[in-house]
Amino acid sequence: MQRVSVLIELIRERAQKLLEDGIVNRVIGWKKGEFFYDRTPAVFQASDDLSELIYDGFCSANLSKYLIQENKKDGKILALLKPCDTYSFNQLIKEHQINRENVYILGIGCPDMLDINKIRGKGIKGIQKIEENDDELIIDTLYGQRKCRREDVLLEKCLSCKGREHVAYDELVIGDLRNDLTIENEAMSDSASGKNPYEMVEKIEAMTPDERFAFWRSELSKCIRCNACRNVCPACTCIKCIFDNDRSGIASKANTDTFEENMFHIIRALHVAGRCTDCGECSRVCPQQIPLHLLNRKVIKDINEFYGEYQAGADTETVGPLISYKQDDVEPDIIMRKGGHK
Amino acid sequence: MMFKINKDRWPELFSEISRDRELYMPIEKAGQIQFEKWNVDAKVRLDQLNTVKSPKDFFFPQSENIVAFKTKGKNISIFENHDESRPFVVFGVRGCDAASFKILDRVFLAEPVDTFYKTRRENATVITLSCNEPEETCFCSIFEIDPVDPAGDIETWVIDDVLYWKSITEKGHALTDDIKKLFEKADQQDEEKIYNHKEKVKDIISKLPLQNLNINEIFKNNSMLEIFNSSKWKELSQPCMGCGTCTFICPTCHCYDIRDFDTGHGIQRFRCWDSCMYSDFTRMSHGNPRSSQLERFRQRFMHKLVYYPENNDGAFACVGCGRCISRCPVSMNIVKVAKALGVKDDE
Amino acid sequence: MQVEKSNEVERNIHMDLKKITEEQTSQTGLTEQISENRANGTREKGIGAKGDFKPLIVAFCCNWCSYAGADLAGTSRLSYPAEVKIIRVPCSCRINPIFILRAFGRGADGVIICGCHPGDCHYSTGNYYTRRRMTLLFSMLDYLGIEKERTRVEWVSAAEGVKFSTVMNDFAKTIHRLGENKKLEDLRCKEFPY
Amino acid sequence: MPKIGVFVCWCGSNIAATVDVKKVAEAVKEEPGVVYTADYQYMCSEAGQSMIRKAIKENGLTGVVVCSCSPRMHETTFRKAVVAAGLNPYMVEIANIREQCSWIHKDKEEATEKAVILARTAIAKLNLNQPLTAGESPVVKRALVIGGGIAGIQSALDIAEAGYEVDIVEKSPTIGGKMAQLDKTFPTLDCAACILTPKMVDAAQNEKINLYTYSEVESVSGFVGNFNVKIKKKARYVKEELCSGCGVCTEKCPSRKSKNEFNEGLDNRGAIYIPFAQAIPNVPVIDTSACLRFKTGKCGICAKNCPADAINFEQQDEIIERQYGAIVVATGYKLISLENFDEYSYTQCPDVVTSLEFERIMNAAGPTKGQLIRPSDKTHPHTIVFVQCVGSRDTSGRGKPYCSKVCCMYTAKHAMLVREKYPDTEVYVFYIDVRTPGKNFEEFYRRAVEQYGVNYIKGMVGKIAEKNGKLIVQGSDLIANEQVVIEADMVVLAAAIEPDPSARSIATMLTASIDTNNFFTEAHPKLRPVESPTAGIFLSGVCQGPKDIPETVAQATAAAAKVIGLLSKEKLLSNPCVSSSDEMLCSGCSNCEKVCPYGAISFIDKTFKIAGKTEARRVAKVNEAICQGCGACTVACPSGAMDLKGFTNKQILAEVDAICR
Repeated sequence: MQRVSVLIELIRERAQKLLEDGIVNRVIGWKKGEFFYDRTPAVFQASDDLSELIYDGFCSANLSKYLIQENKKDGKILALLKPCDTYSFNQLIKEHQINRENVYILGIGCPDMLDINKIRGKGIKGIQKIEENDDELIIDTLYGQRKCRREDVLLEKCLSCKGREHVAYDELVIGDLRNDLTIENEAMSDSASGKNPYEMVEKIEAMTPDERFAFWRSELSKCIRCNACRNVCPACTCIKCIFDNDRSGIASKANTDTFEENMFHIIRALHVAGRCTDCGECSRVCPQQIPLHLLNRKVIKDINEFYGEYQAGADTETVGPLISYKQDDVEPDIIMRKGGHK
Repeated sequence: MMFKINKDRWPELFSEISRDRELYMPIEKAGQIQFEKWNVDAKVRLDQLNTVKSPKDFFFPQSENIVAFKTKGKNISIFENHDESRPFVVFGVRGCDAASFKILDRVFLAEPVDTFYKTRRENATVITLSCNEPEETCFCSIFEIDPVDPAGDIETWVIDDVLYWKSITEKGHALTDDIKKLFEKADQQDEEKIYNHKEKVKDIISKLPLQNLNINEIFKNNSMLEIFNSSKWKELSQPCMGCGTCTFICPTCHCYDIRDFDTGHGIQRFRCWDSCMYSDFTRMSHGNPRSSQLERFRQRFMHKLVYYPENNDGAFACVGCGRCISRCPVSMNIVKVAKALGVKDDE
Repeated sequence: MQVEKSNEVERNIHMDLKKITEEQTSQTGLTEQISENRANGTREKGIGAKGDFKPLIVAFCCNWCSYAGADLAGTSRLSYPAEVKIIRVPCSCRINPIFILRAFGRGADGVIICGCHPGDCHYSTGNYYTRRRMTLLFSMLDYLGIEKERTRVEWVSAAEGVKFSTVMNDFAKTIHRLGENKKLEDLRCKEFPY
Repeated sequence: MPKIGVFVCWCGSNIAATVDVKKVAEAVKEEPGVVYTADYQYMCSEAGQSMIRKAIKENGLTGVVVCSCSPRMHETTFRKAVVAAGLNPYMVEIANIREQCSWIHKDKEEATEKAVILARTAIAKLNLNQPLTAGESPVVKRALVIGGGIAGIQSALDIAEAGYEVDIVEKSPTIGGKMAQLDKTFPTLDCAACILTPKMVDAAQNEKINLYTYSEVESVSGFVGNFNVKIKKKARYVKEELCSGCGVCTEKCPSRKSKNEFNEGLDNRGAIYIPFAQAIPNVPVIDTSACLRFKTGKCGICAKNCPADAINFEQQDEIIERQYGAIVVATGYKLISLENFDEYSYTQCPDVVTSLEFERIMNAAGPTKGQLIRPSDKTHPHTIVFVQCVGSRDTSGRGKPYCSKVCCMYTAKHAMLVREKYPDTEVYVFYIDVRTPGKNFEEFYRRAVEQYGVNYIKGMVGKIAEKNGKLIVQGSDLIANEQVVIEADMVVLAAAIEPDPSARSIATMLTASIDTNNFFTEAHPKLRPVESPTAGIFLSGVCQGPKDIPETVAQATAAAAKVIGLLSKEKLLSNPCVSSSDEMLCSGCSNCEKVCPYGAISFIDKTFKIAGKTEARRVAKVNEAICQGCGACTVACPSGAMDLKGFTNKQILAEVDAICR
């Protein structure tokens, strides 16, 4: 992908320098995998390993989560964070999960992330190589060449991007993305890339309760309780999740009953309520492609409507909406009056 | 004896099969393709290579009730209450998944036999389906699995909208006899068609990126301890988030947990899949013997690639279905592990 | 207890199965068990003896206002349906959404939360948090298509015995209208015999 | 394994009539943990209690469930009972089968069924109870009185009398409050100053009492027995220790434009001033909004003329931090604003005055030296109309719904005084009712009518308008059932009284509750009328509700008695049902800290040894003495590391399960 080919060079340079100057003793970034699209988060110790460091439209993994463990180790770590990853980072700082001193953030520009599942969803099999040509992807497969529009296979969260600004960083490397990005940025607000994040939530709200129930049953019944959504979630920072803790009284390992599917996902949504930055990792990693972000976005939408606009992770001070209040907050019966049809 | 049936008559076939037994096959539901019970309006997707969850569910379900206790005053009554398994058919099982059943058999059918598993196996007729368009993530062939001749009670091929049907086992014959009337006999041309088809697919397979993985070399020529102590594990396990995705979608993972659920009226004891990636896996009074993700991560691959072969005449507990490769949230998978371990520390 | 290979478990299961058969031959047979259980059926829920729907309503009351309000309703002999069972908590902010879901899972048909009026919380701010938490929980339940009328928050002061009974009567009426909670129940807790 | 005894109370027929108590006792026999059940007419009676004690001893019970009246009635009783038998008091659970069962249900079968479930629920909880022991906290032997009016002064004097240190915080430059502004007091007609100022002096001279005038409470933290209070001492710009109170500065001050608050703005004062002659402390204060020095930087005459060189323009506000064992709220009242009452033309006509303004006019030390003259043209009024219930008993929303209680009497007083001093003056009083519930009140009122010939007109005033120097008062006489129009020279409005505006913010600081009218609420309207529900906070005077001077003084003394009782304790036992954090689960996210209304949660870095690896982690610590056990933290904590003793997650879940079983 030429859009980022330049950027990755700049990133490597800076990382190299910072390592050599001893400002950091390791770097967390992404490593190339077996195929053209699989990228694995990796920690690089030596500066000559950095040749393996890669950055492109498939490096969607939010590295902030790893910093919770990494910052417990000795020395400062260099973290490559995309704009939206920095929201998670701030939230983790706010909740004392990361010691800011132990992390050096290299804020990197974002080329918009691609969703391999969406590409596969287009029936594209045997992917060998993906070429990017402005807004088109040219995909070489075992079964011949395929094409698809870039915006058709963007990661869900990128469709309603929070913006290009890093809310936390020690240094920025935006590279040549900046120009075309800023343009996009303006376009963003109205164009497809700036689509209303609550579009789907609103659709669901507009359904009848039975339709909503049917919708969520069919989605949640796919859940295999692999806990990928939870373990990848930067807001899930509990030492031991109540669902794993036998002493919590509600531990449950499998969805032995449909009730447990609901229970797990409702409680998870409420536990991250006001803390979820809408980074979209839960939906990205779900092997069953359950649109889990629609649960979190519902909560975010409610919070914005009831208690005023709030973006978790926008800063490190503001007290979250569920651990603060206003004396004239709406009464719960507002749900009886609004919130979907009767 | 080989039979064939045209696509337009498949619905007939399916309804005929499911007349006096349940028929499960790849069906699209909420955007995902899963093995689901067939019914008239089911959206059958025989073109799908891998379902997300493997068909191991049918014999070793994610959770199943074993026994229930009801206490009343001083006395306790016990009820066996796992659901009775009736004869059923699994249609469209790919070669890799079919091979996984054998791996599970070695565990559950070894003395003392797991009766729950056994009854289900006996009740099941497995209809395999040859692969047409292998994915880049496929590597079954390195485990000597033949995706175009997938072992099952009945083997089938789909070539330009015609389903070819060949029963192999007694069960297979029995089912076939039941529904023979729907089929036409396959002739010489058909045999050739199938032959060419196989050749074509084999050719693709030879081009697959993971073919060069020489797993035997890596694991048979290195001592267990050597592998166990490899310095590679640290780096390999680093990205692992300890979720259970790989274990739950894996056709050969078979660890489980036995748990009690207090229903308010008694205790429901059930068993459910467990994942060696979980921090509470095999937890004992003193905690998990594998306290770090590295150890837990290593355990999974040691089990699949070293311990299992050790106890099962060298057979790996992997069938190369490629599910973990495409589903792991951080793209860490058995192939990467194998390759990394293939490179000696000093190299 | 966990096992990687099925052997040990296998053995246990065998033993269990043996037990079962012995148990059943020795003491009450399964069918008798059933009838016996139905007879002293601990579950007052579902279709009552008279064939009418007897809902199960859990009311969480804060100790300082609402529980006292309930007491006042009692001392004033203001009746409300016996279906309502009260759980006393120090403050409405002690009520974890998990409790509410648990109640539904266990077969409750309605859950109502009562606390001091906003501003009058004995702990000064507790019910403000309750208000937000519950609003989001109710909204989430509604979003999942679960009847929103099954949950409710009411502010009842220690002086509002009348309000308490009116609220409970009204809530019970609503639940009667809605019928049994099917969308959020845990069948394991319902089905015989567990 | 717990051994639980269940005791079902008949409460005479209160329970037994609608609940089959024997059946309840029988039904719970099989419940897990239950080894003993019994029923009895009156469990709370001595016989009942000894029955419990006996059962505990004989059956080695580890816990007791009493199915009886509300725990709010007898929980403590039964806790004491089990303690006597050697059990921990918190191993008792009450199933409320009276208020919440027998008294509200008619159908015996139904009620019995519910009683059984309530009993089961209590048993299920008790199975998980842990013995709890109350923590102890020391008592700081010092009291704070907020407000230096007659209420505050009286409380302070009484507390000091018992030998405890007391601080009075008064926001205005002097103590004395509203009473100091009054002329005479009903029903005795003795002058307010004569009875108040000696008390003010006592307070000032008492070495146990420490005055913080011109000061405000900035913040309050801590808890009963150990409040930590920040007091803001506003800069007077006059050094109290040097000032002799000679008053030269106040005379020389060139600025004369400021309204004199003490005289209700009927005259002016200087920028540096002493509110009134007997002010305590007798030290001036500079009003920086008026002082030329502060406004223009020029002037400084006061400093030049001060013989003691006490003026200090650089003086700064000062924050004093002190610990107190108890706090008395005596924030008093003010008259409501009358701008919503156009019909009385208060804002337009200077000769329409409030009762408090009238007090100043009548006061010998007031703006008119006690001469009854009209503010407008300084002439003597010959017709005065008093209007009562101005904004009191008002349901229109413009005023207050309650009766201000003192108006009837002071209006009678005013009328009487006017007639006494100026017999040529006609006095009319418009009233809705005349309320005289008080010793000698009715007699006092009768004297006004019969002896002093005050014209009482039952009815409201509809309109007051100025017409060439006269005030045309249009009202209705409900008895004569006719409209009356009176050409008055002066009108006095008995404006409603309301709590001082500072009440709300102070209530918030103290986490004490106030009612919709901002009056402080008492812990119990009948049985605990001088205590706030918040432990350690006591109420004195009008801040709790309208009252006259004798009532105020009575309440002030009562509050003082309560404070003395508290301060005389060496230690306080704290509620053991408090939160605690499981360090092995706590990830140190601080959510709990944010929702804690008492600031009871702090964080420490702790190193843990888990599976051979040591790891430092930030974990929550609960200060059990500060925690009041609301449980907000337990829900804010996603991992369940925070739990509440006596109401643990598992206990509540067990209750839910038991009910839904």
